[in-house]
Amino acid sequence: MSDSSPLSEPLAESDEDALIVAVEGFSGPLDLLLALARKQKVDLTKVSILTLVEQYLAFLDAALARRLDLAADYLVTAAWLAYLKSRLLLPAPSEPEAEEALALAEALTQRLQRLEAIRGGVVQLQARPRLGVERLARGAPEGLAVNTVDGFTTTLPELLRAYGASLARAKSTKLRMARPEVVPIDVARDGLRERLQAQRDWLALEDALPARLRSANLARSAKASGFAAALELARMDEAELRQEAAFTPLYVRSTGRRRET
Amino acid sequence: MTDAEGPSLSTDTAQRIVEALLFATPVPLTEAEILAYLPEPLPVLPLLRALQTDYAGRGVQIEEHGGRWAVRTAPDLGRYLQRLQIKPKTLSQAALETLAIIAYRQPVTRAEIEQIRGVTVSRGTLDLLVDTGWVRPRGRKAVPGRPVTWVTTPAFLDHFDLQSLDDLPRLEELTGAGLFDALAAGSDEPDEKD
Amino acid sequence: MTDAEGPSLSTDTAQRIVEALLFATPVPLTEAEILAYLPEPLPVLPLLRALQTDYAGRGVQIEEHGGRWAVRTAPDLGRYLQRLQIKPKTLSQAALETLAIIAYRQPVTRAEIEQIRGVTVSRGTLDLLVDTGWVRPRGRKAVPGRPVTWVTTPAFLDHFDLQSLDDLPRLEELTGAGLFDALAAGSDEPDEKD
Repeated sequence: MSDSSPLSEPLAESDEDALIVAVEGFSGPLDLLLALARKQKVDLTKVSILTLVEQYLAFLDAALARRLDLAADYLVTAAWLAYLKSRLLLPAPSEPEAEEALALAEALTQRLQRLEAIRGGVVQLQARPRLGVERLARGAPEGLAVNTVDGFTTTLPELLRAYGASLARAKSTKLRMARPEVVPIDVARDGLRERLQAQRDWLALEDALPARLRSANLARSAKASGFAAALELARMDEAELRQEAAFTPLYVRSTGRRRET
Repeated sequence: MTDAEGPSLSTDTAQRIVEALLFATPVPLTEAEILAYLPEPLPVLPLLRALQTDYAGRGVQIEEHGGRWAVRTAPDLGRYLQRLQIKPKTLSQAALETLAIIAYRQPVTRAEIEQIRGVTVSRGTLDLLVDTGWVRPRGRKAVPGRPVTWVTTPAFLDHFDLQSLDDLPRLEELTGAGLFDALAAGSDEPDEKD
Repeated sequence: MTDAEGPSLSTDTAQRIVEALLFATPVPLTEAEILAYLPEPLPVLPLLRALQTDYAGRGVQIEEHGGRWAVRTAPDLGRYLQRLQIKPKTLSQAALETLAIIAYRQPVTRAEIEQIRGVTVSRGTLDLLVDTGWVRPRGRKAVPGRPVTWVTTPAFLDHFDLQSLDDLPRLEELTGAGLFDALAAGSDEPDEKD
């Protein structure tokens, strides 16, 4: 390359990203293209895209010849630019394709303009009277204190409701649990005897207890006590038990004998 | 300094520099130190005095302590530079119930409160109520162990906008108000009460 | 506040308090924040404007940046105060360009920044800008992937002495061609990095 090569005037940039391999200080293909475009010393809108493409490709060739480790971005852009160049040089087979090539060139110009504009913005921002440089803040501000205090709040209804709740709870603690009603075995046995005396035929155990012991809240207890009483009467040879099969109703009948207990 | 300014620094500019300097310096400066900032030597003390006069009566002032100068906010405004932020806090149910029992049964011992509430009253609950300023201990009860009794404070009346404790609604008045739904009618005051 | 002061705060006292607040605060204050320090509610803006006029042409001035108010030394005195200057953390060209893009294009996604710069924006660059306090993420863009968008902060405005984003230096290159709008549509660089 000539001695006016951009290689001789690297743009300072060190992107923190290790994945980007800086090429002679350029942060990327667009950065390089912009530097090359500036070489043409014309308004960016009048930059010769063809010349720019030539310069870019020549730069990459030189870099490759010097075995610089080029990031893939540069090569991708080179391929794209080579394509653009071919489209700009060769007569387009159709009108739309010619327009497309021009649009691509236009887009490239605009991207360069845009990057240039942003860099102009950087320069202008840096020229502002910056805080800590041109403008200083108070060196020893007294500071402003915020004193937080806990402010408890409640209302009278809340207080009253709480009182009510505590008194209500005090009352409820005096509740007594009702003792569950049960049918004692001796009551069941006497009842069973009574029924079996009266009715000498087989009776289902459920029906063998007196009606007064068969109320809903006593049913479970009556069944259990009745069963135990029936077994006891069978043991004493006062009654006999019969069951067709497991889990089928149990029948009970008096033997006609009575043993005094 | 580096500036190719006219041969003489105007008093006005010098004064502005000193003003900016006193504002921006992290530590109070001596006259000699201030002089070092001026692009050309000028008597510093008259500049400082003039500034001091300028700022007299304002929200900030130029102060000198032991030969060092600084800008400071006016001392009488100190109280305005701290903002009081009240963080509203609500009381727990346990604290509310304890407060209510103290209000209605005062003077009352912790054991008595526990008896009414049916649960232990933690030390923390009473401490919290003391923090609110609504409850305070008062004397001891003449029973074995001489336990502390608790009462409400004038701040309690103030907070609930009550003239006196007599203004606290009585229980009979409350049962109709839906506040005491849980309470069966009658016998509202159980047991103890000495 | 708790002070048993007269019924009404004099404008003069209010002005002094606002002045002291602006000098005492380590960070710029909004009008609402200033109001919170006043013992009674008063329109704050007229007080600030009056102070701004008072200080015009002095060594320090009252500045507003993005709705936050602060006292700063006059910009023309910077050269005299060099020894007090805080050595600014020098940002890389990459960081400065990224900052400028965020400033001019906000809210902007990382992909959009990359499209303009033509290179990947490293995580570190954005982190660095967030560290300076000049840039912060704000919401997500309603496009696939819902990328985070970036905006500048009031501290950015303060640092570069801008009252609002409208005060950003105009970029001639941008104003004419509608460059940015045109290119936002032309998705020439679809490469989304992480």
